[in-house]
Amino acid sequence: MGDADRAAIRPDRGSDMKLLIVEDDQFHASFMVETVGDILPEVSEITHVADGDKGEEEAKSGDYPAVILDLQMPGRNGVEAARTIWAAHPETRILFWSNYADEAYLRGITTIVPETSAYGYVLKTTSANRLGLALRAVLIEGQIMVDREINRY
Amino acid sequence: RSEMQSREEGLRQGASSLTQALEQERQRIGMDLHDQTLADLTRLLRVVTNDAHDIDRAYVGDTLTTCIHDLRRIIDEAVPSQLELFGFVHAVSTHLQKAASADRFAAETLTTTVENRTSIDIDAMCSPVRTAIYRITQEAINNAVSHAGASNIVVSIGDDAAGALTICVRDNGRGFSRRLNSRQSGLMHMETRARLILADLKITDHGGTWVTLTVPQSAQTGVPI
Amino acid sequence: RSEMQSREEGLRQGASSLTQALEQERQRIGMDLHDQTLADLTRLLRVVTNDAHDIDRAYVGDTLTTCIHDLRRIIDEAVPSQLELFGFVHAVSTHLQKAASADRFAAETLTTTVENRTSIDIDAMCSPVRTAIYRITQEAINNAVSHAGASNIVVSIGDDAAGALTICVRDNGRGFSRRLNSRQSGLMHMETRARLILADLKITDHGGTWVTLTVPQSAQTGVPI
Ligand SMILES: Nc1ncnc2c1ncn2[C@@H]1O[C@H](COP(=O)(O)OP(=O)(O)OP(=O)(O)O)[C@@H](O)[C@H]1O
Ligand SMILES: Nc1ncnc2c1ncn2[C@@H]1O[C@H](COP(=O)(O)OP(=O)(O)OP(=O)(O)O)[C@@H](O)[C@H]1O
Ligand SMILES: [K+]
Ligand SMILES: [Mg+2]
Ligand SMILES: [Mg+2]
Ligand SMILES: [Mg+2]
Repeated sequence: MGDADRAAIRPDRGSDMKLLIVEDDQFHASFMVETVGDILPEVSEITHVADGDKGEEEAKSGDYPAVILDLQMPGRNGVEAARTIWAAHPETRILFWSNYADEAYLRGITTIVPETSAYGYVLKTTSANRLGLALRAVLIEGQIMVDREINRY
Repeated sequence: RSEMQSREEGLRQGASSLTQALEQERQRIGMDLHDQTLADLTRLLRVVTNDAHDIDRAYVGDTLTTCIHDLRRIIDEAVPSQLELFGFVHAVSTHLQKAASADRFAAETLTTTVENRTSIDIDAMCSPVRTAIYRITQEAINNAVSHAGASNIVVSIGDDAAGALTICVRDNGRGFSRRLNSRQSGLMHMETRARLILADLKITDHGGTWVTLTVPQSAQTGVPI
Repeated sequence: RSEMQSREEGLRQGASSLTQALEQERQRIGMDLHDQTLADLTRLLRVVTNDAHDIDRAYVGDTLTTCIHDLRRIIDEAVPSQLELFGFVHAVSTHLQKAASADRFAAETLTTTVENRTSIDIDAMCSPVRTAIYRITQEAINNAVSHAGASNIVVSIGDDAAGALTICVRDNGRGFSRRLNSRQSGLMHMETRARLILADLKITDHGGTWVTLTVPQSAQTGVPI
């Protein structure tokens, strides 16, 4: 896993939840790491990888109760990665973080979510504030949450 | 021999027209970008670099949001990402629902169904073959929505005894007529696309119209291209 | 008879491959937009709407300038706007100069010329025919720049006794060899495009490589498509 970026953001806290971020765009990834650091004190360590294959590989360990997935990535895309992750660990909470605003993507995601899983779908244009709410709701509280900017048809 | 000649000429004409349509679609994307996004961004740049005025955060934010919306739409039309991300059956369902609800005449009364009765995995086929099957199905759906005046459209995905994949788009509308004054490039492109992947396309009238694409087993693994 | 069959099969394979390439180019545009422009604008929007910080005019201006730059490049590839705006001869000259100066091996030593010796007005031809001629010439130029190791490339536009338009791209490089390991889709597409407009393409070796496209008079006014 030489390609993974790990940040032990709060080694001194009591809680030790590990979070995996799979995102090919470095700027978006840094922004997400920062936001999580500000908003989720429960997270003790963040691992970032830049494509779906590495995401699947990293998630195999089963150490990640929560994963943030970009949808469009080189190689395995976010949907394929989610399928693989959920096949092995259906309880994983996944927040999809995407630049696709069409409801069809959301419907597509709902067809692959296991019955018992929590997931969210948030656009990359979402304000930091609403992103924070979604992160907490999905990754910590295990709710299902969808960006209200999704275009209906 | 002369029959073969006219077959070849038919293929040439079909491929010519299809190539031209693809070329035009690409150009249309370019024009949309030029007229919308590029124009918006250029205007924004002018405002932002004008030191005489303070930057109006709301204005910049709104303009960027508009550009992002336009871009997402343009990208969605250019890339069949539903197909890439979620596979054939989902992409067809999505297209059918969208087409049906976008047509203001059809929207109120039209019911649609996608039935998948085969174990053939279309998503395992090579990408050019899958893309061609998808484009043909899309156009058959568009035609059923806009020309049939139907109250029901069914896309049925199945197979036959010889292991061929069959995709049938059926409507219960007014039935098929090749009108002389219609442009018919849609049909021509469907037929050409089918020929290019060595598949067969049949249009039959059963009261409503049935468009059936048959992809023989040999063509499913990819024909030489 | 079997020769005709294999002619038809050749056309089918060529058109298949060309269709697929056009489809992919469109998708590539979509992906470029998604990964570059859309990503940049989303980031910028985040910065601009973050009330906690003042807006950095220079940063916003720079990001917009980059986006505009990227967009222009994407649009230029999608729309042959030189062709639309200034016509065939100008578009070919522009492409030749750009291609020659973009290649870092060729840039220093390569001289290029466009000679127009005909009174046939390519810009009066119907748009699909002109576009096909342009795409074929473009690829011949690209190949001459990247594969020939030439010091001189001439594009010569002329006609023959029968009133056919002839476009010859000549280089004085290493001469032509269809290497087995090369992809050869460029050549295949040139040949298919020529066939689709009923024109003829010949590649000959004169020390360097000559690529000659002959568009008969009957094809200039537009063949049935
Ligand atoms: N399902 C259908 N029910 C009734 N008529 C149909 C159906 N499909 C096609 N047609 C008829 O065939 C004609 C040709 O269809 P085609 O797709 O080639 O052209 P089009 O849809 O009119 O235009 P375009 O080139 O934009 O597709 C239509 O104009 C219509 O009259
Ligand atoms: N002007 C030329 N001089 C020398 N060799 C050439 C010339 N044009 C083509 N070739 C040879 O023919 C081969 C095939 O050309 P072709 O355009 O089909 O493929 P390519 O340029 O290698 O790749 P692409 O599919 O991107 O165009 C080249 O790789 C090269 O070896
Ligand atoms: K991908
Ligand atoms: Mg991405
Ligand atoms: Mg149609
Ligand atoms: Mg080439």
